[in-house]
Amino acid sequence: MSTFSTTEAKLTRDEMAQQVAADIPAGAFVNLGIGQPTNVSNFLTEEQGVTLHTENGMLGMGPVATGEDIDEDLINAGKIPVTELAGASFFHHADSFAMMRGGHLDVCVLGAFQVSKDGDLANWHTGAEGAIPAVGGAMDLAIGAKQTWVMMSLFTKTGESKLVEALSYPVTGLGCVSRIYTEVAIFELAGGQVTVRSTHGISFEELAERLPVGLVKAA
Amino acid sequence: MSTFSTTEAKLTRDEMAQQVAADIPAGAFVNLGIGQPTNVSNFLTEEQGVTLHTENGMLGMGPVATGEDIDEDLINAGKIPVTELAGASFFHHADSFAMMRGGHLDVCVLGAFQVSKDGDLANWHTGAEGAIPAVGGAMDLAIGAKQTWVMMSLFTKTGESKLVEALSYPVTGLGCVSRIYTEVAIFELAGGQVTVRSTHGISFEELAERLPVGLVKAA
Amino acid sequence: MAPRIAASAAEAVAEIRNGSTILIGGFGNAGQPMELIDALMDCGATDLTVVNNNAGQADAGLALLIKERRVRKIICSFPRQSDSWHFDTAYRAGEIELELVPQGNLAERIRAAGAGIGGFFTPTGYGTLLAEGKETRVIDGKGYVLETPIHADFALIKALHADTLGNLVYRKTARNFGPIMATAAKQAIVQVDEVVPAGSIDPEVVVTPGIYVDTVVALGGKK
Amino acid sequence: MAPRIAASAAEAVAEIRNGSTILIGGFGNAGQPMELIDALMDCGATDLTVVNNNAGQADAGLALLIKERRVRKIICSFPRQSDSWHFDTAYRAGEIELELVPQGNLAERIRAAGAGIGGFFTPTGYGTLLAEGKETRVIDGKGYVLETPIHADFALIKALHADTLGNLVYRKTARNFGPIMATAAKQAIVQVDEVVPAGSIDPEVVVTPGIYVDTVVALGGKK
Repeated sequence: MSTFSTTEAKLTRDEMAQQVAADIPAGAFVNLGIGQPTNVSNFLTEEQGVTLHTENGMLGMGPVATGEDIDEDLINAGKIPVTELAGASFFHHADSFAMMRGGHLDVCVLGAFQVSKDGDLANWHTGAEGAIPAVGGAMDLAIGAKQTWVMMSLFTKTGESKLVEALSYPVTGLGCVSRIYTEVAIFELAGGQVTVRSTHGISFEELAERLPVGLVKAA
Repeated sequence: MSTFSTTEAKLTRDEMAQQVAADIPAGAFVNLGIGQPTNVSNFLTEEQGVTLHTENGMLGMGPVATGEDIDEDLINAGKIPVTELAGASFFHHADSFAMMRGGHLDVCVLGAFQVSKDGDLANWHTGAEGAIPAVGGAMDLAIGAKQTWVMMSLFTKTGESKLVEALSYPVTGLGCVSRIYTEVAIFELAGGQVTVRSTHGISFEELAERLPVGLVKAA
Repeated sequence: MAPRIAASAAEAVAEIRNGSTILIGGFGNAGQPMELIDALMDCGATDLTVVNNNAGQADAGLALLIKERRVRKIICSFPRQSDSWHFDTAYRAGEIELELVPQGNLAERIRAAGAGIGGFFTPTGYGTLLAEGKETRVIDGKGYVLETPIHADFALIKALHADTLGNLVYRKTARNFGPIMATAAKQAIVQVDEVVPAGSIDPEVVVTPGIYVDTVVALGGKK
Repeated sequence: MAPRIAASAAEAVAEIRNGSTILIGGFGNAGQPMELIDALMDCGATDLTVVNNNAGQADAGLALLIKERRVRKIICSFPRQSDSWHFDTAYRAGEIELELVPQGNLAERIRAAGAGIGGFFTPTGYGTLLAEGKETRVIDGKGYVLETPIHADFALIKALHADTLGNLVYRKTARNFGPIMATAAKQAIVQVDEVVPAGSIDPEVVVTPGIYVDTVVALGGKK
C-alpha cells in the first residue's frame, strides 16, 4: 500500500474511482458521499463483499434504479432512486447517524474544497459573503467512519493547491482525513505528515515544489 | 375527584387496587410497578381501553400467562410470564426507557417506603447499614410518567407515618408523586399541599392528628 | 389513547395554531407528508417554526409555506438547493430565521426530545462554525459539542400503515425522520396509505408504537 | 464484514481475554445468552468487568462466574435478588466492585456508546445517592445528571435468527438489551436459534443490522 509508484498520465475520474474501489478492504461497510465518490460503487467487485450505507437510512444499497425499479421510497442520500440488495436493512435517521457517529462504518469517501496536512477537512461551505450555508450530513460523515478518504482535484482552477498547511475555508471536521485521491497524486496523512503514495503525470519533485506542505515519498 | 368522602371500614388491598383502576383515565398508557400496583390490572375494564407498558420492552401487555400460554420470552418487569394483546408492540430497553423518560406514559403506579408532602419518593433502598443496594427501574419509573401515583400502607408496623415532611430514606425521585392511595386515606399532593380526598376507617381529624404533615380536606 | 382517525388531511391539521413549532418528516420526496403540508397551507396557521431536513423545494409543500411567509424560523440541515428559490428569497430578505444543524445532530436532537434527554455531547460539528457559541468539551481526548433537544408542538409524518391503535410501519427509506419526530411532538399527525385493524401488524415489526401517535388520516396508496 | 459463523459457543467466545469488559444481554431468562455465558465460564477468562441488568441468579451462568471470582466489577441495576447469593457473598467480602446504575440510564449509556455520544444529561437519578459525585445541571427548571457511555470489548447476546450477513431479529421481550449491546461492543457475539440465508429476513423488520454483529453461533431452538 505504501510502496511509491508513478504513472505517466494523470488519473481520469474513472481511474481515481477504480483506485479507491480497489483500496476498500473486503467486507467493509462504506459510505460514498455525493458527487465523485458515488462513482466508486461502479468499480466495486462482487467478491469484495462491500456493503454500502446511505445515511438516509439503509445498509445494503444496490445500484441506481432504472425503469420499473424506480421507487420514490427507495432513494440514496443524493435523492437518486436506488435498489436494495439481499440482506439489506432499513432504519430511521437517528439510528443511521448513530451508526456513523459511533464509528461503525469502515470507510467514508468524500469530496473536498480543501484538506490540511493534519487531516482537517473543508467541504461544506465556501464562506463566501452572502452564500446560504447548507451542511447536510457532511460533518457527520467527516468524523464518523473509521477512515475518511477524500477524492478531489489537487488544484483549483487558478492553480492553487487544495492540500494546505491550514484550512482557509470553514472546517467540516478536524483531523479526520487519512487519505486523499487526486488526479495527480495519492496521499496518506498521519500525525501531521503527508506521505505521497503515487504520482500521476507529475514527478514527486515537481509535486513537492508545487505544494505548500512538506511531502514524504512512500518507501 | 376532589370531593371529600369517607367510609367506615379501611380499604382492603383489592379495594385500593379497584380505586386506583377506577381513577385511571380511559385510553391511558400505564405502567404498574412490581408488587401491589400489579394488582390494579385485575380491576381495569375493557371499556377503559388502558394500554399497559412493561419497561422490559412491551406495550399492550395482557394478563399473566398460565398453562400453555407461558412463554419464557414473554415476561413482565417482575419476570412473570404474561400475554400480549392485539396491537401490542415490542422494543428494546433504550427505546422502552426513552418512552418512560420522555414523559409519554400517562400514569405510573408504584409502591413506596415514604413519600414527602412535596411528592419526593423513597422506594428503592432502606439505607440500612450493610444492605446491598438495588435500584432497577425505580428511579426511571418515578420521574418518567405524566403522573406518578403511590400505593402503600400509611403506617409502618411500629405506627409511624410513611407520609412525611421530609424523607429519611434515600430518595428515588424528587417532587414526582401526585397521589397516594393507602388503606386509610387517599391523598393528592400539589405544591407542597396535601389534600385528603377520602378517609377509610378513620376520621379526617384523627388522621390529621396522627400525621406529621399539614392536611387540607378536599372540598 | 387510541389515535383520532381524521376524515381528511384538513381535519387532521385543524388544531395547528399560529406560532406552533412543527416537525415535518421526509427526506427528498421519500416520507414527505405532502397532503398534510398542503392542508397546513390551507389552514392558515402562521408564524411557524418548522423543522425539516431541507427548506422546501420548487413550488410545492414547504416551499409554498415559506413563499407565503408563514414560516418565521426554519431548523434544518440543508436549505440551499438548486430549487430552493423561495427560501433563498426569504432568507436574503431577512424574512426567515435559519438555524442550521448538521443532519445527524438534527436527528439526535429530535430523538433526545422524545427520550427525555436534557442535552448530549456530540462529536459532530466540533471545531466548526456550527459549534460557535455552544458549550464544548474534550472527553477522552476527543472534542464534543453540547446539543439540546428539539421539542415541538406537532409532527407531520408519513407512514405506510397505521393500525387503529396508531402502531406504524413505514416503507423503505421513507422511514427516515418519521419514527423520531413522532416521539418529539406533543401531537403526532400521521398520513398513511391505509388504516388496518389492531392486531394485523405483527408486534415484532411495529416501528412506531401507537403511544406516540395522536391523529391518523388514511389517504390511500399511490401504488 | 459478514460475521464469523462459529461452530460452537466455545469457539464463539474464544477471543475473550482476561480483563475484558463484557456486555451480557437478557432480562430474567428472556434473552439471556446462557450457552455463551457457560462457554465464557469454560474459557477461563478472568478479571472481567461485566455489564448486565442483574448480578447473577442461583447457581448458573453469571452467578457461577461471580462465584469463581472471575468478575472484578459488575455494572448493573439490580444485583440484590432472593437467589443472588454468590454476588451477595462476593460483595460482602469486598471481592467484587459494584457500579449501580438505574436501569434506564444503564440502557441509555449503552446506547450512547454505540451512537458515539460522549455523555448525556438524564433526569433519572437526579437528587439521589446514585448521582453523588456526578455533574448535575438544571435545564429549563428540571434537574439532570450527566451520564457517560459504557463501551465494551465484547457483547454476548441472544437473538432468534441471524442471516448470513449478521442481520438479527429477536423474539418478544427477549429483545431487551440485545440491540443496544450489539452496538456498544468492539465485538458482538450472538447466539441464535437458526442462521438463515441473506435475503430471507425482510429489510423492514431487521432489528440489529449486520454491521454490528461479529460472530454468530446457531444453537437450535428450544421451541
